[in-house]
Amino acid sequence: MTYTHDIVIVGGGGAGLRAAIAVVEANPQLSVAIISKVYPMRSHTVSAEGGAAAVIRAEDSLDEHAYDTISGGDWLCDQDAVEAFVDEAPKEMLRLENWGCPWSREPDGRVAVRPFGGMKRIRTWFAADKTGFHLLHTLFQTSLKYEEIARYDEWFVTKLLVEDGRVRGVVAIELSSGRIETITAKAVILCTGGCGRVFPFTTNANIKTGDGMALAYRAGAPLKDMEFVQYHPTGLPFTGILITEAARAEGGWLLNKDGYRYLQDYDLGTPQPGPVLRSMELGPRDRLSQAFVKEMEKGRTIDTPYGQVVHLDLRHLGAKLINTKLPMVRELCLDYEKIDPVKDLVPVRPVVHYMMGGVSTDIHGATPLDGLYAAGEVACVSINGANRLGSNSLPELLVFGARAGRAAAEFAAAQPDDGGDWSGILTQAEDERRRLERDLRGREGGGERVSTIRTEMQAAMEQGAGIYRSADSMAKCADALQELRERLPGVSIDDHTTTFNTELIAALELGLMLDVAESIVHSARLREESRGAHQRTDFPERDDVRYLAHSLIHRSADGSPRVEYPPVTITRWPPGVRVYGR
Amino acid sequence: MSDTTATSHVGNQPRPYRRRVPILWWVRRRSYLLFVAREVSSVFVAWFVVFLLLLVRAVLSGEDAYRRFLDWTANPFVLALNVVALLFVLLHAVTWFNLAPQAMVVKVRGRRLPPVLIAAAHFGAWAVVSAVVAWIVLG
Amino acid sequence: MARSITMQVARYRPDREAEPTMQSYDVPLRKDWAILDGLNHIKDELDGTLSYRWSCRMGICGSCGMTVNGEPKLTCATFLTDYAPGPVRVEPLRNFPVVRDLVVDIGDFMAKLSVVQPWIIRKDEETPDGEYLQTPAELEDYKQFSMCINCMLCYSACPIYGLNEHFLGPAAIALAQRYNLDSRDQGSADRMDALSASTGVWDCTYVGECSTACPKNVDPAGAIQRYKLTAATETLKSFLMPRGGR
Amino acid sequence: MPKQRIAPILWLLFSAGGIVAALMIPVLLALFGVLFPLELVAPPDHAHLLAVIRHPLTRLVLFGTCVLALFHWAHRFKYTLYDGLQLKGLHTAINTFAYGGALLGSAVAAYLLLLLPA
Ligand SMILES: Cc1cc2nc3c(=O)[nH]c(=O)nc-3n(C[C@H](O)[C@H](O)[C@H](O)COP(=O)(O)OP(=O)(O)OC[C@H]3O[C@@H](n4cnc5c(N)ncnc54)[C@H](O)[C@@H]3O)c2cc1C
Ligand code: SF4
Ligand code: F3S
Ligand code: FES
Repeated sequence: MTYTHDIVIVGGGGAGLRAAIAVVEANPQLSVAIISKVYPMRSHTVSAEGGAAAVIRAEDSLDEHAYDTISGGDWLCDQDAVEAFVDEAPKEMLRLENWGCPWSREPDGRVAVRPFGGMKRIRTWFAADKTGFHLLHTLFQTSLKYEEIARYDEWFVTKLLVEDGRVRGVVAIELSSGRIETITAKAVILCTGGCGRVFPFTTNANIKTGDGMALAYRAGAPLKDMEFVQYHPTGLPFTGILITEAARAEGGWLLNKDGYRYLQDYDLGTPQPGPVLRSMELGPRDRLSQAFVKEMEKGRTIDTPYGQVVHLDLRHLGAKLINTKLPMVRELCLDYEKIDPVKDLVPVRPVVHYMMGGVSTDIHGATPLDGLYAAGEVACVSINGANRLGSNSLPELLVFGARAGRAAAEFAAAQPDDGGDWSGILTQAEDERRRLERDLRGREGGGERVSTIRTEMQAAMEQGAGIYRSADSMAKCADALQELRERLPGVSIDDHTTTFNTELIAALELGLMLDVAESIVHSARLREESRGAHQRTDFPERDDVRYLAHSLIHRSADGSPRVEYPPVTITRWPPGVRVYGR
Repeated sequence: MSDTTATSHVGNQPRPYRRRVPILWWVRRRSYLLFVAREVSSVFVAWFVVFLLLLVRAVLSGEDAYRRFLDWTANPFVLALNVVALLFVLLHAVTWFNLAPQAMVVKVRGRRLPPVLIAAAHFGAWAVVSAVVAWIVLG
Repeated sequence: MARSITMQVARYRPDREAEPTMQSYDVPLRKDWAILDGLNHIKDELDGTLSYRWSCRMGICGSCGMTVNGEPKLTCATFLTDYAPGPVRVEPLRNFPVVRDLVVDIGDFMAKLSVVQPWIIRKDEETPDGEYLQTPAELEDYKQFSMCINCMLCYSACPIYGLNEHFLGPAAIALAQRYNLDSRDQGSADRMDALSASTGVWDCTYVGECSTACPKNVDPAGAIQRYKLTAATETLKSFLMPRGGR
Repeated sequence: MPKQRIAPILWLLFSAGGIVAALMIPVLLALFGVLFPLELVAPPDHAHLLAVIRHPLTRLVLFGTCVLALFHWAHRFKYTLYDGLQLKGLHTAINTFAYGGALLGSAVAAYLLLLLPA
């Protein structure tokens, strides 16, 4: 069976929901659908804790937000995109306020803001430390108001249908029934989020398997800056649960095994009792995570059953502040570590958190492939450059979700209704359906488990493409991935039930993740410099002569990757030195 | 959504399994049992109304009738019934006052009163009313 | 401490079984392991055919609700060691149709969400220039009811919902109250129809188990009771002052 | 979905009855139902009680207690049968019995407490 819409949005997280509302507001005549492999309010945006940055205070300025973002991104950001972003972020955030988001408030009733890592001014809006949760639920509940938005909840998209350089729809499986359907559209917006699950230790939810990146890559759209993987300095050991940067913004300290605030040894400023913007614990994430590795090499971290850790000290903040501003941090520590941050030190270590790279788009969310748009973490616009600043991603998904929605609406409205010849598309869809049915029916047990290959892939990525990389480590990683790719067809799917077959989904996700992993490692190998989150021991310096450029990775017809280096767009902020704590 | 083509597919309609709630669902869990006991207390509330009206009638009919009423209350069956009724009515009172703060939000100068305080106020009122009633009855 | 624990897990594959059965697995008993980690161990190492929902594994996405030893729980926030020496029984949430293994059909709940109009309703047409002002105290008025993660443990705990699937149920009513009590909202009259319909608040007999089960302290039972009080006083007012009397 | 006009009123009666029952019944039942019969406390003599009951305020309070307590019973009893025994199918009969009973009881109470000259 085939369903038809004007616009199909893949992903019901913050970006997808915002895009859907933008489409309806731009053109209520269009039929728009959200396809999501989980119910929208389960999307990973729900986990975001700390906050969302947007200039709102008189003493702040758009230029300063832009500068913090650009220097934080080690000058790899496209500055026209950043300017559009900082300009629209406050408007988007206010809209969200008008839609009912329960932002924390000042006593006089205005929205409150808090400091955040890498930001020179106090501009991060927050809803206690459940910002993403409130943002997502507000967007989802508001989207219910629009009856025009059709939803395919718990449908998994397996393929983009492309013909003559134009996207015409998707193929998706309905989880509850196992039905495989073709859903055609004049425009498709990818909002599928990031790919942290490619690594073993991540803050990312189980669903963050980089599907959209791989789908776009396979369909011929290039990925941009994939080598930039953000490690967040403070994850709980074992679970990888994030302790938000807000904990440090409120005044938390990072201590090594001697109780020493070690960041002062890494050119991040001198310790003060209270939090200082762009200094020490409020430095950018890449630098803090790198400092951890150096501390570990010096033997000054603490050994635990789940690896080396340092301590996050919140005790001096007191129960009252922790309960009002960081309630979730306390809840998570109590539940998952059985410790109370009011009295105890919190063990933390760097953890894979965010993908700066993604499907390459222009500042309207359009990819080079006609009819294909992308927004949110899956996309690379790029405003995050080589290192995203904390609290920039939530406003990003609002600003560029809305922009992609509007652009796709315009594109779709301009397309003729029948769209010409569908036979090629339907053949493609039929092939895809056969492939999936073969997977479901044909793959008898006896082979390797999905989890075996997944675990090996994750280990290879951590060893080869972690916080510090080298030509050697990455070559090994690439070999390992190649070997895993060859083993992939032999993976067994024991589950032949059509209803809610999560083993089939896991196998499909694994295939997509391998593509993403390869694009990360391939891009990283070719970038012979250190910039932001991409740190090479064999090329420790930034090289603006060769690499003030994006890596754009395409998939060639034979499946092999091909990388180009289009220049970074510089408008007003020429590359400079990143200075923190001075 | 419109169908433009129809092709066969592997998926079949899901066949969800519906479980029936057993008739005596509330014996399964302590908390449910307590809930049903609380609800059943209402029967004893009704019984008390009957009892009270019998008392009033007896008192109004004169000294003898009142005596007969008192004798009747000493009948072991009636006594046992009233003991049980008292237990249920106490259950009702305690659960009622405990739940009261959940249903009402009292604000004093913009601040919500802590629920324990509201519950305490209810229990206090209960003590006062009981004392006054006992004092009136016993003279 | 014992080194492993037996998990008895409900299985239901509609194309194979007429009704659910239990299957036992031994999983390592580790200090940090949640019930969910046990299930993941089963899926990754022992039996890939087990199906269940999960995502955030940090108690915020609301997908992993199941019945653990008879109680509705978030399995990512409930720990195996609390059930040692075992066995620990893991079943799908009660009161919902079972789709497969530990997966239940929540379509009914999703439909109910829209019924209570969970969005800001304003009578003025204009959108404001800036934010609506809202003091911390006004925020506090509805904050608790905005913490719902839609995990549906409350529906699973509520016997009244089990008996009558048309009952709007705890989380949906709490969500309506979340907006009713928001100082920015003017839509409580619009939500009245759904809330005081025959399937609305009046069906609730204040069993209170919803609030006991809720992992996020939303207190849906309180929300419902408070709404009953408001609705009843409103009705009384309209009886006493028939023509609106405003 | 029809909006319920009656339900809120019945619920108010139920709630008021709940409070009154919780405040008044335990002490009265303890005295007349348990303590006096067991002779743990000596019952008041007839003249005193008659004087108390003759007082209009007492009559009003007792009447209110009876009516509200009966409506409290009717409401809970109805739901106990609906949910506890899953008899919702019989709702007409149950409603007639519960609220009919409450009305009848109220009438008797009115007769005894308000109409009978004492
Ligand atoms: C723990 C944590 C804390 C964070 N805190 C902050 C913060 O404080 N501030 C900040 O700015 N940022 C923060 N971030 C980053 C930010 O939350 C994410 O980047 C952002 O939420 C991503 O949103 P999204 O809409 O792009 O994707 P998601 O919310 O991840 O949504 C992806 C959607 O795509 C769907 N999907 C994916 N694949 C498929 C498929 N194959 N078929 C169908 N549907 C599919 C999923 O179902 C889902 O609905 C945090 C991230 C994490 C992990
Ligand atoms: S009210 Fe509580 S139990 Fe119910 S869905 Fe919301 S969070 Fe879950
Ligand atoms: S358990 Fe059910 S009956 Fe009411 S108080 Fe909660 S909704
Ligand atoms: S997995 Fe998200 S709440 Fe448990």
